[in-house]
Amino acid sequence: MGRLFDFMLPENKSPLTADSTDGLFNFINEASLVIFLGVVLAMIYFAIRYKRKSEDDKTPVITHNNTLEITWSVIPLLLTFIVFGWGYSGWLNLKTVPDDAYEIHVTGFKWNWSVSYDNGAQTINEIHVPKGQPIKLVMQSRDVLHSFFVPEYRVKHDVLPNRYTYVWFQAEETGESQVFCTEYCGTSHSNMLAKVIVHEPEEFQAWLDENGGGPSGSPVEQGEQLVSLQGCQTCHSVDGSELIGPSFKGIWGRDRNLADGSSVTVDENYIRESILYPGEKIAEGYQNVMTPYEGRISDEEITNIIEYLKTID
Amino acid sequence: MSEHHGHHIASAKQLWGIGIALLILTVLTVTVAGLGLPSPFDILSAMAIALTKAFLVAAFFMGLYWDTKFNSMLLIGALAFFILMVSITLLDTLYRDDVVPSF
Amino acid sequence: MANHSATHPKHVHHHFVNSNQQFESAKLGMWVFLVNEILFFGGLFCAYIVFRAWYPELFTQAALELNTFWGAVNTVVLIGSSLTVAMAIRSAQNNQKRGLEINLLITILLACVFLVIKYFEYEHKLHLGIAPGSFWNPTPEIAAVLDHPKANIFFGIYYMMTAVHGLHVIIGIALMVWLYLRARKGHFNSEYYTPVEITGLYWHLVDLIWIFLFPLLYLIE
Amino acid sequence: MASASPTANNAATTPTKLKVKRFPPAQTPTNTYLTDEKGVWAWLTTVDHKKIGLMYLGAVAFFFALAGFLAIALRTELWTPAKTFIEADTYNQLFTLHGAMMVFFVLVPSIPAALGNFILPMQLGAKDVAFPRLNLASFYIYVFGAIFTFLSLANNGFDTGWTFYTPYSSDSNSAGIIWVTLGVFILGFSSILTGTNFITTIHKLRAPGISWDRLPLNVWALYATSIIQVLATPVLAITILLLAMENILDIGIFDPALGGDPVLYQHFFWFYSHPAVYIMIVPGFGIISEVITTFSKKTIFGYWAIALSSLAIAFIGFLVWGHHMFTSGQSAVATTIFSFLTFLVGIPTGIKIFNWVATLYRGSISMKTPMLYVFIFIFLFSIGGFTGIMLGALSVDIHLHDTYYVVAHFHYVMMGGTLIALLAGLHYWWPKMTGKMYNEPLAKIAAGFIFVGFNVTFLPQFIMGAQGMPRRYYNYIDQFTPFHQTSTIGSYILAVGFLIILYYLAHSLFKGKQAGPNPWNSRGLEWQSTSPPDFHNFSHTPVVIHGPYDYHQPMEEFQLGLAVEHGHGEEHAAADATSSEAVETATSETTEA
Repeated sequence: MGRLFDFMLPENKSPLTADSTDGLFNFINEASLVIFLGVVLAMIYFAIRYKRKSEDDKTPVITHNNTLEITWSVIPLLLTFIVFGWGYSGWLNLKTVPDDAYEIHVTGFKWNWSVSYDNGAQTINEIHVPKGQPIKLVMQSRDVLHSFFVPEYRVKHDVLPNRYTYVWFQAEETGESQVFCTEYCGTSHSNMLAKVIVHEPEEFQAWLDENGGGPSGSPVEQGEQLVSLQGCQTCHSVDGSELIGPSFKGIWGRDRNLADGSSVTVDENYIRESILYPGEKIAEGYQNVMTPYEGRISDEEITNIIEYLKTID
Repeated sequence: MSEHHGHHIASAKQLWGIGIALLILTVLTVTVAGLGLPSPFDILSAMAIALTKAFLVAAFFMGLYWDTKFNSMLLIGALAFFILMVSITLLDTLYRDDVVPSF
Repeated sequence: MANHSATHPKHVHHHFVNSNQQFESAKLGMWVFLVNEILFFGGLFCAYIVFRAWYPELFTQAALELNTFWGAVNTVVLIGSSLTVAMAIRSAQNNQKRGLEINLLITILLACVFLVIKYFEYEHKLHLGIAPGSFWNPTPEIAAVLDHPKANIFFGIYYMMTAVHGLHVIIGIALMVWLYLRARKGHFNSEYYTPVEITGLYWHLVDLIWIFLFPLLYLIE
Repeated sequence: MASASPTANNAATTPTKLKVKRFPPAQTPTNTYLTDEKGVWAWLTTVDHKKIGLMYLGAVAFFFALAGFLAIALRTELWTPAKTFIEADTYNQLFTLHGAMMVFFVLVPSIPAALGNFILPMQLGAKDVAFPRLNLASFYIYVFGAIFTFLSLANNGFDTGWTFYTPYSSDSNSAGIIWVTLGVFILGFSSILTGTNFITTIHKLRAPGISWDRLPLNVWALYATSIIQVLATPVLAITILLLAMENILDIGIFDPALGGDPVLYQHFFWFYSHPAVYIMIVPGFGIISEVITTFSKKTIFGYWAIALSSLAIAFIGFLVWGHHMFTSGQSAVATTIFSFLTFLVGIPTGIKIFNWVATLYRGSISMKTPMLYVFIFIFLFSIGGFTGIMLGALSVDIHLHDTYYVVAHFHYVMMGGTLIALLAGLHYWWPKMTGKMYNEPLAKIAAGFIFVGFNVTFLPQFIMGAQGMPRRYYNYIDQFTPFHQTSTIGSYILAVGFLIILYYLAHSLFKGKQAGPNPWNSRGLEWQSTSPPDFHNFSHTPVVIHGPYDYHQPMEEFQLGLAVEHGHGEEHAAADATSSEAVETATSETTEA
């Protein structure tokens, strides 16, 4: 569009949700610029024009001017009414999901976005969507508050633990868009990133069919996929590097020192307990920050994860 | 407003009268609560009695009745801001599930 | 620059021009402080109203666990103490040193009675496992009656409200004891009774808060 | 024009005749509040509002330096997208501490408790605030609050952001969060007591003749501020108490895991914290009004518009807290109403700015340092205001919420507004407080550094915020690097500016020239005393017959006082505001004589 303040905004990849916002953004900036320049130039002009000549300068007694007061109250008031109405209509549009929107479930937890589709497909930190179709994300948090933000779509909403919230958008071109978490959620808040990946509709369907049904394969393979899907690697490395939690590399069968001074052997029961009730036995040198998985993961899945962990040397 | 040493001295009779009135109102509110009035009226009656009691305490025990208007304004102002806080908060909590308003 | 002339009474601080200005200032200051107290409790009342609007059935259920009789007794006790405070101020205004002392003593006594009753109420509830927050562990009989998933929240609010109120009662008692000691030394008379007056205001507010707490917590049936 | 013996025409309001005479302040005072009582102990136990004000000023400066140092560390860490020199957890604790300290220890007490304490009673012609001992107590409560907050650092610290949102804060295992909530709880009482004190002082301790329409605008601003302090701070106190209980006892009101509601916490928190931004900025407005008239030598334009807009801001400020929660999941009804009301706050703020600029028209403008800061204030604060309109607009706020745009906005308002106003006031009243002049050229250079440094720091943040850079990020994606690096350079320039100020102010204390009682030729009552003032502020009971900005009236008529000595019982009724009419009658005769 080539407006004065377009340079401040990121690319607009979802015109249906972004256009109104961008228009208003430019309008406020332009109107503000005019008033701002008026105020600042008047101020500087007066400072030069009425510079003090001597300490005995006499100044006129101008106490007030009701016409002026009313003018500069009413004009801004009318402007703000415009801004309110415009902002309200844009926001109404952001809240009103089109009926034919495709629903995807998004769960935020420290510090990942887990995504699930209607046919059971699951991804982590990647939201695959078809081009040219409205998408509704139904969002929920597993622990603390998060906030889902895609700058290029101009959509944002907090993600809460006790209820569902949603955003919608419609990407008009293929490619990737950055997702941020914008509600502070702890150590790796700034790494709680994801991508929206926009496909051609056929391509998306193919991807969806291929990934339907969740993890598959041998127990070890399934365990590996689970560790990836649950975002375990955000905090636990598989190559031995130090992250927020202890690395998975070579833990099986070793002794581990705990924060309370005792030690424990890493076996099936310890791993199971650490997944379900991570606060029970804290490894020495680490904080108790992991979200308990009690009620969120099946016994079979735990078994598969254990099988996979055994293989990481 | 403020004359010298013109502080109002309430008579003992007055104070005892208010005290007894408060006592009666307490008995009344317990009795009314025992009646089990239907939903909005139970809370309304309880609050009406509580407000009456509060008025008696503020006006006579706390001496607002004889005091400068400004002190009464402070009390009313505080209550007004409390009501403001509650009512605006309720605008959120009561209407969470409602559809988007439109003009 | 002489700031204390003969007409400047001893109890008047140097920055006030006379006794009346000091008295009015102190009273205004206390009222402003009471505004702050009202908003302080206002936060708790707001939480109460929000949750009551969400879960009216919970409040009806949970209020059954509170003993209306002892709540009412405590209301009467506090009203009585308000009356004696008002009488204490009256005594001071009339230069009745003895009356002032006696009324303050009765007030302290009634405030203590209030706390003792409150203590037994708490004791009883804790015994049944109706405890705040993480100590929430109701006995099976209670759990059967109180089968609401958010019952802990009602009692969270109950404990916060009554405990913060109780704290104000304790502070009030401390102030009354201080007043009593000063009264015995003969500090107060019809010319100067500002501390009695403003402590009285504080005490009446504590009473006012309870006047609302009682029906809101105990009288929902 | 040395004395007059007016006759009272209204026996009901004036019991006796008022004799006034002129008290020109001495050039070099012999006995000042600084020489009256000496030694550390005398300072620590003083009930003198001037000394308490200075102690506050010292404490605020100390915390500002500390929190400013943290800001420099944070900006340095953000030089590169990944780790530069500190760990993520440290970074998170530092930005939390920076925010909490700047808000609770610096901005809230800065103007009211430091400058206000010093100036308010003088502008009212009072000897002290209404409750001097309470004033001292509130200072120590402030210190205790600060100590508790620092104790939290020794107990694992806290990393919740200064907003302490639940359930992150209530689930936190760190003991630090309990200490800091206690600290903020205690600090709140300091603020409440200061507000209570000021309201009472303004109502009851005005000198004869100071009617409500002759109240300096600084006093009006402090009055509005005090009202907010008294009404809003208790809600913070109870919120923080509930949060602490949530953390210690799990009472469940705010924690969704226990059935509570995290959005309710946000309502409670912002019920205080939004009005709190007016606690921070409104006193700044007061200073601007004082300085702009003095250095234009001209009556303020729109006295009532400015005075009442302070009260309007204070009131409307209570109705808009939900604009911090547009994305939080609050109901659509509440969101709509909050957005609408938010714009209404913009109007009185705009009125103030227009009135200030109009005051300059046909003035006699002297660009001394305080005036320079006023110009900087109007420039920066206007940007802060306009970006505030942006953030009040619903659809745009959805995009900008919790990004660097918001960070830039509130720094423009809080730092570009409050802090610049504080600097204006500090330079304006420095000669009054210390009796010394600072180095004017150096002061202008420092102002230049601050203006340039500030804009270099925060203008890029508007752009990267609009581009999508979220706040409270330790790492960031590469495309934001140039903005962050520019911002970091700006923060260093800003720091240099503050170091220059520190240098010349310290220098002036020891080597500064004597300022004289009224170096700016102001008509304000506080300037009609010696510099530094007498222990009792004035050697007499001032009598006021003109408005504080009546530059068309001769200076002599601003130096009147009761001709009789202090302390004569019945005559003191004159000090009650009620008798101001009588005084006015008295003096109109005086001027005719």
